[in-house]
Amino acid sequence: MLAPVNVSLDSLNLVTLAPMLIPILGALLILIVEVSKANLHKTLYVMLSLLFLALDLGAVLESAGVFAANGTLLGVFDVMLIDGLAILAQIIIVGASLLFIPLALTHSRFHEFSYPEFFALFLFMISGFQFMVASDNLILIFVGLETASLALYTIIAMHNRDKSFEAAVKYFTMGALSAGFFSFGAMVFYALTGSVEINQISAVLSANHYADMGYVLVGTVFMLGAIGFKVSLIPFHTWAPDVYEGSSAAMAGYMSIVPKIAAFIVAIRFFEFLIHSGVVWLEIALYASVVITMTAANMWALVQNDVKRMLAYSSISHAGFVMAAVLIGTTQSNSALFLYWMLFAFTNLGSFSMLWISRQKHLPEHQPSDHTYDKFAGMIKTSPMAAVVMGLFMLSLAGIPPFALFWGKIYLISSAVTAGYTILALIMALNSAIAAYYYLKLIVYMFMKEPVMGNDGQVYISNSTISLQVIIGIASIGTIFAIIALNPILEFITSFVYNSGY
Amino acid sequence: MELYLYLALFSPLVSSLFSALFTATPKKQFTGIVASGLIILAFVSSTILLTHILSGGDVVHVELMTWMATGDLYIPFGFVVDQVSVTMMMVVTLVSSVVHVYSIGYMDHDKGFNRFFSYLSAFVFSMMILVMSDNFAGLFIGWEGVGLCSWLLIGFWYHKESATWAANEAFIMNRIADLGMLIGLFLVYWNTGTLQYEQAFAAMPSLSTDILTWMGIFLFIGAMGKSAQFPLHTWLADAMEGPTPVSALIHAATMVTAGVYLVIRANPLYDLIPNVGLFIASLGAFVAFYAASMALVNRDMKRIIAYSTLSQLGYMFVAAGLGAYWVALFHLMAHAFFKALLFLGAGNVMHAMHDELDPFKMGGLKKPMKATFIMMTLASVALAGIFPFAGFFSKDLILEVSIIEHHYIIYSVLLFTAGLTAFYSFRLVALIFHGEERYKLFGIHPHEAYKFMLVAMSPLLILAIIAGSFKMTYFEMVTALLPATEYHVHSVAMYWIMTIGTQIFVILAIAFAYKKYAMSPVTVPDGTSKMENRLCYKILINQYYIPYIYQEYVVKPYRELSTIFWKEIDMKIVDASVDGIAKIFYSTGENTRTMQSGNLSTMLKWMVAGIVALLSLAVVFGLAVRYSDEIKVILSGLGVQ
Amino acid sequence: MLDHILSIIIFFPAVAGILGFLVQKDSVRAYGIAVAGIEFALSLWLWFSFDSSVSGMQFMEQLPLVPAFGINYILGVDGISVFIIILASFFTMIGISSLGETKDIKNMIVTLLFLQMTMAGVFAALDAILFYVFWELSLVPMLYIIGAWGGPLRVYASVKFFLYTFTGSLVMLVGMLFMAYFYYQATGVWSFAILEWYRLILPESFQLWLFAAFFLGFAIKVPMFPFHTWLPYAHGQAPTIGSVILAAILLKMGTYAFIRFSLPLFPDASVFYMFPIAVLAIIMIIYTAMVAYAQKDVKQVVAYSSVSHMGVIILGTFALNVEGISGSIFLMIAHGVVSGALFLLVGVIYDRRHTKLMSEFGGLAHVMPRYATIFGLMMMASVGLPLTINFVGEFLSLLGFYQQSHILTLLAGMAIIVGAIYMLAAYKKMFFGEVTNEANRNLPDVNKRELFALIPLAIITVWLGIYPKPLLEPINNSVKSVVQLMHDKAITDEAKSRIPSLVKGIEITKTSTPEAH
Amino acid sequence: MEIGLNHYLVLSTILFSIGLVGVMRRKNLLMLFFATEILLNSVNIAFAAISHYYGDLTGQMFAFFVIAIAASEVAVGLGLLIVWHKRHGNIDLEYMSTMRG
Repeated sequence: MLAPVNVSLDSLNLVTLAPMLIPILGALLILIVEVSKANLHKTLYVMLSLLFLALDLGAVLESAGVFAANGTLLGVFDVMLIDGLAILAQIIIVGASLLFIPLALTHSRFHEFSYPEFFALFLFMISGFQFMVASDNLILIFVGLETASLALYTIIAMHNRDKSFEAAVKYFTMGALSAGFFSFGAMVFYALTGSVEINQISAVLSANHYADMGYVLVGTVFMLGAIGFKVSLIPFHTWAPDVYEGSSAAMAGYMSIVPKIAAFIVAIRFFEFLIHSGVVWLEIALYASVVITMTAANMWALVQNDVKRMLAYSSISHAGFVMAAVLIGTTQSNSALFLYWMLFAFTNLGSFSMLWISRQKHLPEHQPSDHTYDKFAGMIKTSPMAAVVMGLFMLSLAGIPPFALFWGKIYLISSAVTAGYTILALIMALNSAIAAYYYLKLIVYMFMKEPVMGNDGQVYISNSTISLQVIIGIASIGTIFAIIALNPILEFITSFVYNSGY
Repeated sequence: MELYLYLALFSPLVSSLFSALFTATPKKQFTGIVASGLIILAFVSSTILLTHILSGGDVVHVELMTWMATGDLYIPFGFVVDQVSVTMMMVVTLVSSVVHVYSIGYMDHDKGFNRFFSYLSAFVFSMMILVMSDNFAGLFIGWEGVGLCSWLLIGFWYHKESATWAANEAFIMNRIADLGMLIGLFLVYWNTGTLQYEQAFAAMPSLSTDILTWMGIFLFIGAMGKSAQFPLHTWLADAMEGPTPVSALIHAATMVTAGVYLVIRANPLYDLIPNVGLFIASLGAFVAFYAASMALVNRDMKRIIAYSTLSQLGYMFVAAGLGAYWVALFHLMAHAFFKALLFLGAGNVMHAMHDELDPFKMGGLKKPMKATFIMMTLASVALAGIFPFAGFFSKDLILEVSIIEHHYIIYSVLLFTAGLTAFYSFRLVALIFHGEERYKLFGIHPHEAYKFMLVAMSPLLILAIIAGSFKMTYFEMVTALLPATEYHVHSVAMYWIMTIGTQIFVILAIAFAYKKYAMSPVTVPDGTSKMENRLCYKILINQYYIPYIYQEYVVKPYRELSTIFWKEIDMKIVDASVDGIAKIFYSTGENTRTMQSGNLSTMLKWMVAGIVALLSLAVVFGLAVRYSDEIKVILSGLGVQ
Repeated sequence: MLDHILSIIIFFPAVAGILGFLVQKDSVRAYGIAVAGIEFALSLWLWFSFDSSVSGMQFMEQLPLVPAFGINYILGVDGISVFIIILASFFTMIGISSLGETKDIKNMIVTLLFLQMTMAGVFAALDAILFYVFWELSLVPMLYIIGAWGGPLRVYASVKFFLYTFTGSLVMLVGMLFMAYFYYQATGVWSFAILEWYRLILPESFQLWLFAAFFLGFAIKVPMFPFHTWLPYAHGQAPTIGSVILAAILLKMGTYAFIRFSLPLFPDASVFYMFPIAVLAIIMIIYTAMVAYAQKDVKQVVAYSSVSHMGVIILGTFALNVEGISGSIFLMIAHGVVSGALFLLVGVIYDRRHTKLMSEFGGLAHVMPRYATIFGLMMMASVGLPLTINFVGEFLSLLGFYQQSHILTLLAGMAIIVGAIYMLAAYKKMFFGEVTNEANRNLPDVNKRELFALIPLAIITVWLGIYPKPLLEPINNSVKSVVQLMHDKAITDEAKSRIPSLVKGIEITKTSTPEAH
Repeated sequence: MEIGLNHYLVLSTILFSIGLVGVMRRKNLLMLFFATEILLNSVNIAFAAISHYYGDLTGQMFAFFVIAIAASEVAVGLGLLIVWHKRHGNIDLEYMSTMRG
């Protein structure tokens, strides 16, 4: 017989739920609007989504203020955990979503945006990710993860091409497997400690000095598999290139940022305490997978013929690079992770948007895929401005200073150096050199080749509208002038990470 | 006096720049005249300086400005006119004045007339820097400057393959020696802390003999190149590709003697290291004989004179090496006069013979070219060392020096060489001017050179005759600076026996040459005569096969090695390994991309495989924990804590 | 304005470059010349207001960028860097004005102006990260110049150039991050300021590793054997202007960085690595000179000759005494002028004949006497004839290294022989002999535009060869303080004895102030 | 013999392994979905057993959530499957590999 539940509303601290509830409310509203009047234009839904996301961001910033003043917030039976990591991650999630949504306003009409459900699902997905990062309860993380993933599968499928369905099915199936891994891993830890809350698990494990190391390792393996799938560590990465290729360029850019930051948060919460408690195995396993992910993904990106697929592999490589921060596990490295990901968000969203803007409604006969390198040949002649912007994003991705990603890169490498991971730092640095090759390849095509016959440059901006241009403008400004805002951002991130105890 | 110093130094520069203005324009007679005038101005200034020094005036020393100053190093553009340098200045300006005037006639029909004077004056300027500098660095400027001008002038007729080849050979060979010189300078600087002659020489006695020996050797290597001593001698004969006035000025009178000048200038150093001096003397004696032997059979008028120059340089080095610096300088001066004269005479003959160089194809030229005949004969007499001509005083002195210093082998070599010298000189004279007029076979109508050219040559002629009489004045002057050792054979009888013996020996050699080439009929050798097929003739005519050896065993291997370095090492190893590293990444990517087969089943298998791999890793780890200590050592290397 | 002159020099061309996009296509050349001219005037102003007697940094500017991570915007010049900045703006001006018929000339000029920004930035930066930013950024315009206006292999050459140097500098970046970390450990504050780093005395083992990391970045840039193979491709494929700037300025970044970073930061490691590096330098000198001799393409000859000369610069740098380092800095400028001029000269003939193969030429002295004269002068300067600019640098470099090793200097001195061999051979092939190729019969001699670029270079070549003092004196002052710093910082006995101390008294300054005479 | 926690865990592990094998071997999309269901449900068994063992409801709550999520996965998965079938007339994995490399 259970004792009757008797809690006061105050102790529930429902305000912690506010950021997640806002997108859910928005999604419901959109559905209601759709039910009450069909065939409304997509701009309406875009603007509604924007509004709710803005509100969401406001709520996140509000809780950031609370955090800065009072420290970590717990709520709803201590299931919600609003600490610095959660806030930073939500800022990235919501911010990137804000930048993504206007990309729906393309010049050509695409299938998914004509459905209001798309926007509702999108908002549900955001709230899923927000739950995922704002909790250290494995149940809630799992629920958030799956909510977001299921919405994402659907969104991908809504692009309504053969490749999109193939991508969605692949993603879905592998996602299901990874859900199995996650639950199995959670089950092992539950069996070991009798808790599904990460800090409890940590406390119990260290109380008995990791006596059951073998079982801890089994659990860790499965968690690593599940999270590795989300952040696309090799060999759990295989979905990424196909899904990126199958979904629209904008969506691919979005996917390279938002789901991964959520997974990184889980990885930080879950793995770092294990590493710090002396689970050397995890350190080695992560070391190996980080290095392999960076390097192998780079090598595969080298040989791609399609720019979007190349960017997919490059995203995998960047994820591996950032995963090193989890391995290093110092305040500096965790701050570097956020810094890197914020800057990466600008750059990568920008470069995918450039692909999006050049997306033709129908694939021309001679072109095997949407964004072949050949398509960009001689772009500087026909569409110089677009070529320069695209080149800018490529240089930033390659880590050429003073563009955005360089700063993230040096801070992260510096954290490796500081923590004594010299070899890792060198590997990370040298991987940038390998990566530079394929980014250069696009630059070579754009700047140094002659244009394809009959290409008047219209193709590069066939999808262009004001809103897309604005997004790209924001992304490029962020990419070029990152250095100016760097100091406040870095201080902000560091204080949040530090005060969260990481 | 400083004014005259500047005049002497810079008027050749002005002359050069002035002529350079007109290099792009067709021949302008006045460039030659202006250039000659300016050089004569330098000569006059030098003469005034000479009288100043002779009259017991102070050494003139000026410092124009700083050249290099960094760290402890301080090199000014400093110039000094002392007893030694004024002698050299006189020689240089006098011979160059003559050559300039002469060249107005000699280069009369040449397209590059203006250019020629520009180069020639630039040479004089460089030579003046060389001899007037008060420090080793300035000497080196002049040293390289004359090298450049020599390159320009040997290759003056740049359309001729042989000329440009010879120019490059001369430059590169000189560069080899210059490296030695440069190292010598470094040694001087790091051991004495300065490159100024005065301070450096003052500091030298306190240095260890080892260091001084190295210094002496490296500086002498520099001298060997410029003065074409064995084994760096081959360029001098090839340098005869240049216009003849150039040969007279550069490759006989002035530049090639720079090496001797260096040894004389560095006399405080070489005095401290008699072993090196002995080596220099021995090498000099060897070269004297070696070069003379090649001159015996050569069939190229200019080359014969060039070998003779080489031989005489050997004499000078004997004197310098044995410590008789003033003797060396004296022979240098005397030699400059008669050898320049000889060359200019040869130039007249060449002009007359339409650039024919083989004396066997001449003969009997004394009739159409009387003045030239007289001048060349007298110059040859001087060269042979017949009393009372200049060569007698200077060359016999060297023989005396060697016997007084008890180097009898050197003495006998030099004595024998004196005979050879006389023989080949008069072989040449006999072949050119005596005998039947073989040139008629080739349909040439020789004519005498312009009169002003002959007039221009006359100062040299006079000096070649009377220079010996200046001996005592000269001795008194230069010994203010150089070791004043008087060389007198101990017994008077011995002196007379030696002198007269030498004279008779030389005269016999001349007579033999006349008998063989003037009195008996001469045919143009065609490779069939018995003599031409003798081994020793072949060795001599092929210059002891030295150029061949250089070509086969130095030049060719260098070229082949360069190609190997480029094609095999640079391209196939160094570059290929860089590209190889890049290719490894690319091909690994290409080969492993099949992992992404696109098949969902495979993708799922990879995921499961990943889990299985991690699990096995965990098992391995479990085992490894038992051996943790050893493993930790390895891991710490990777940076894992 | 003088307080911010360095910033102005750096960013003026970039701003002008952006505005240049708006200039009408036919007028853009004049615009470029005007901007480069102003830039050059600014750099001359910098020179005139530069106080040669001060050994430390001048015109310092400081602005915090990321104080949390110790990244600051610090600029400053001393005698070591000021002349390279001037040289850079000079060559940008010369380069733009010598541009002939070029396709997409607007892009070219804008790119050159951006390149000028990065070049000025590298030499003025006194913060390691700022330095790195400009260092890497300079790759981008050069990549574009080679890749877009180059020869048939241009893409390969440009990408190789980019990736190779990028790889090396990434290792250097890790080294910089290490340095900052050590500084942080020592002081508790992050800083990338080079002058702050100078105060840090590191244990020898750290020095050795960090030196190696920095070395890789610099050595590839220089480029040192065996990292030099990108250079022949880059030069071979680049358009004339690209080669000129690459040889004149970009290569100097590596050698400059050795003096700015490696020597004062790691004096013990510098001594430790002195001989291995000297051996590499000698291989560069002799080996690449021989490779140059084997070339068939005159531009490749000049390209390989650059490597050979850079060997002398490296040798002078690692002489670790005032004579050697001053000489190497002077030689950087000298080589900039001379190799820049040689590449311009090769460009002259390439514009006329569209080939660079020496076998195509021969006897050019007949048809293009003025060209032959200037080429000859520059060749002689390259060979290191006294009274030309190169000699001063080469002489001092070798002189300096002689103190450290006699045998190695003797080997390195082979430079003057092997250099003469390939240069004279190339000159002979191109200019001497009869005109054998009919296509060469009626080539026009250098025109006014080309003379405008070449004559100043010829004047500088001779002027600074005869009177190097205006440069040598400030260089000397700054180098003295570097050497003294190294001596003071050195911890091993070996290093203390190898690196001379200059605090010997007044007699040095007496002899080195030539006004006394 | 009393059935203890370990039996449930072993059962769960065996079922999980069966699920994994199924995921790897099945070429039919529908069967693949079944395999993933087996995976999830094997975990549910373990959760329920552990929850009982500890006398703690958390595990059962987890199991409920897993069930709910599995259900929604089926919904989404079947939806995708139907569309795929409509478009291609098959649900065979072999035909689902247009993107590769």
